[in-house]
Amino acid sequence: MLTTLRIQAEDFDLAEQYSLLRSSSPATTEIGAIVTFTGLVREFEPRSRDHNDDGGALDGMRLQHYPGMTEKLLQGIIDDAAQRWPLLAVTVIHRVGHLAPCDQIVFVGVASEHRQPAFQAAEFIMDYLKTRATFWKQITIDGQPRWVDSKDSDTTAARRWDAQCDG
Amino acid sequence: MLTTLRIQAEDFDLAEQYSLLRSSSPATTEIGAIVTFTGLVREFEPRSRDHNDDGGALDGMRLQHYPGMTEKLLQGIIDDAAQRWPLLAVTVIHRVGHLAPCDQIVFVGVASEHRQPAFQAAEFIMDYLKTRATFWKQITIDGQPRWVDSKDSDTTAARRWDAQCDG
Amino acid sequence: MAENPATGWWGTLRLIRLHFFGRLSDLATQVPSRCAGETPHAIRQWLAEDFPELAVQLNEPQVLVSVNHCIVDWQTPLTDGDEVAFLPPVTGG
Amino acid sequence: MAENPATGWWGTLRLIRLHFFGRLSDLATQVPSRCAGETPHAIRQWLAEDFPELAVQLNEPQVLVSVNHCIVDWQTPLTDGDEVAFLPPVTGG
Repeated sequence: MLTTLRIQAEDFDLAEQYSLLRSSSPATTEIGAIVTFTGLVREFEPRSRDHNDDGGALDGMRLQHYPGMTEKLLQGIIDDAAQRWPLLAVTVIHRVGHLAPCDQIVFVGVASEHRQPAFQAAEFIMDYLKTRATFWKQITIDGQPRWVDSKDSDTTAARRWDAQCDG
Repeated sequence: MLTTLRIQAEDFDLAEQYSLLRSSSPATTEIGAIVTFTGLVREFEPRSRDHNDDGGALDGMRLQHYPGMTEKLLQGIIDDAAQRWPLLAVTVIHRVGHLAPCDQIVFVGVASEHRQPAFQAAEFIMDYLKTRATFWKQITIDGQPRWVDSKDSDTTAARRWDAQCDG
Repeated sequence: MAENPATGWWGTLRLIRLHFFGRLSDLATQVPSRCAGETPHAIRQWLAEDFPELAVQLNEPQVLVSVNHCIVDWQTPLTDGDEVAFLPPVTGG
Repeated sequence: MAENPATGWWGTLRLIRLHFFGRLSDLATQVPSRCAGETPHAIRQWLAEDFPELAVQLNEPQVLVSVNHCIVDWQTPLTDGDEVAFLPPVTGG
């Protein structure tokens, strides 16, 4: 399986990533399905749990991560996905540093023979990335920076896959 | 919601479709997630249920459809998805006519505020497209054309969503 | 070939356009593109007279029939100008 | 500020590198990047003396601790050269 894993300040190009997934697998003619996920910076963030602000329009965002640990965790998530589903290629790219509304944040791409493993692995990787990978978002609204709260819905999303293991 | 629905002999360009999803929604700055699915022609097809061939390397494929009915069915599938999840943009492109191994067959793209509706709607649309949309594949192996059998796994995949309605 | 009821003088004329897809299309190349018939079932019975191989396929339970792009019951009454299509299991995507 | 145990003459020297992330990083700008400590828990207690606001956050049950990039128990024994990081709930993706 071809694995591409990058943490970078620069933007990424979906077409380039798709082309890599489509062409560089050891068995390109076996690929029947490619699923891509792209996460983008939304302009409006909901109200914080801990703060009394009303949410509002984002000036921008800063993404911090833990170099060394993040790569290790993401590689572990990709390896887990490859254990669960027959995958031909996986790409994960996560940006760090300063981002503006509408910017691309994260890319997950999965190539497989069939659509179900591709969909499920892409969703699995995103669910685990959201709950386990060492990234932290700080958003700025009206000039005020604040750290984003983690979401219960993300924890619930990741737990779906745990339940599948038990069953 | 922006809907793009095309049945065409020509190939499609993922970057162009992604760009359309990303930019042409009435609320572009609300898009937080874009999921794309691309189906490709695999070089090897499994053995047919009804024939005594061993499968083998594909010379090519011909996709037939029922003009008029296909568009109506696909629009119905997109409308169903939009009823179930809060979507900002949906694109479905399906090719017809002659295709070669590694060619792109089908594209589904979904833009939403959050990743879960985007993933689920894209998978839902593909599951229903596979089981309900009036397309028929004829593959040619060693110069012998044969019509592809429908897959039980596709019917099962589509039924998952019915079960969710009942529950 | 049995007399095409569309061309007969008897009864109400219901001129129906016929379409066949997938593996059915290979077996239906000689079928006239129009015929008469009170229901899709009646058309299928009429086809059995001259196209027995096609009729075997049409009787498969997975084959669906549509009238004017809607999947219907085989006993649905037809009216003049209806478009009837015989649809084996779909295999797109 | 309490005497940094890393610089004391007593006991075994365990020089630990410290990292703070997310909202913890804003409260830890004055914390020395190295200290000594037998466990992450001991380091947290030592930090409470001079950085009470940080300590409140470190005691939140959602805050995890890693040693050399592995999530560990707060009572894990540390050895010289270990890298300890205090991790609030992650919010990437």
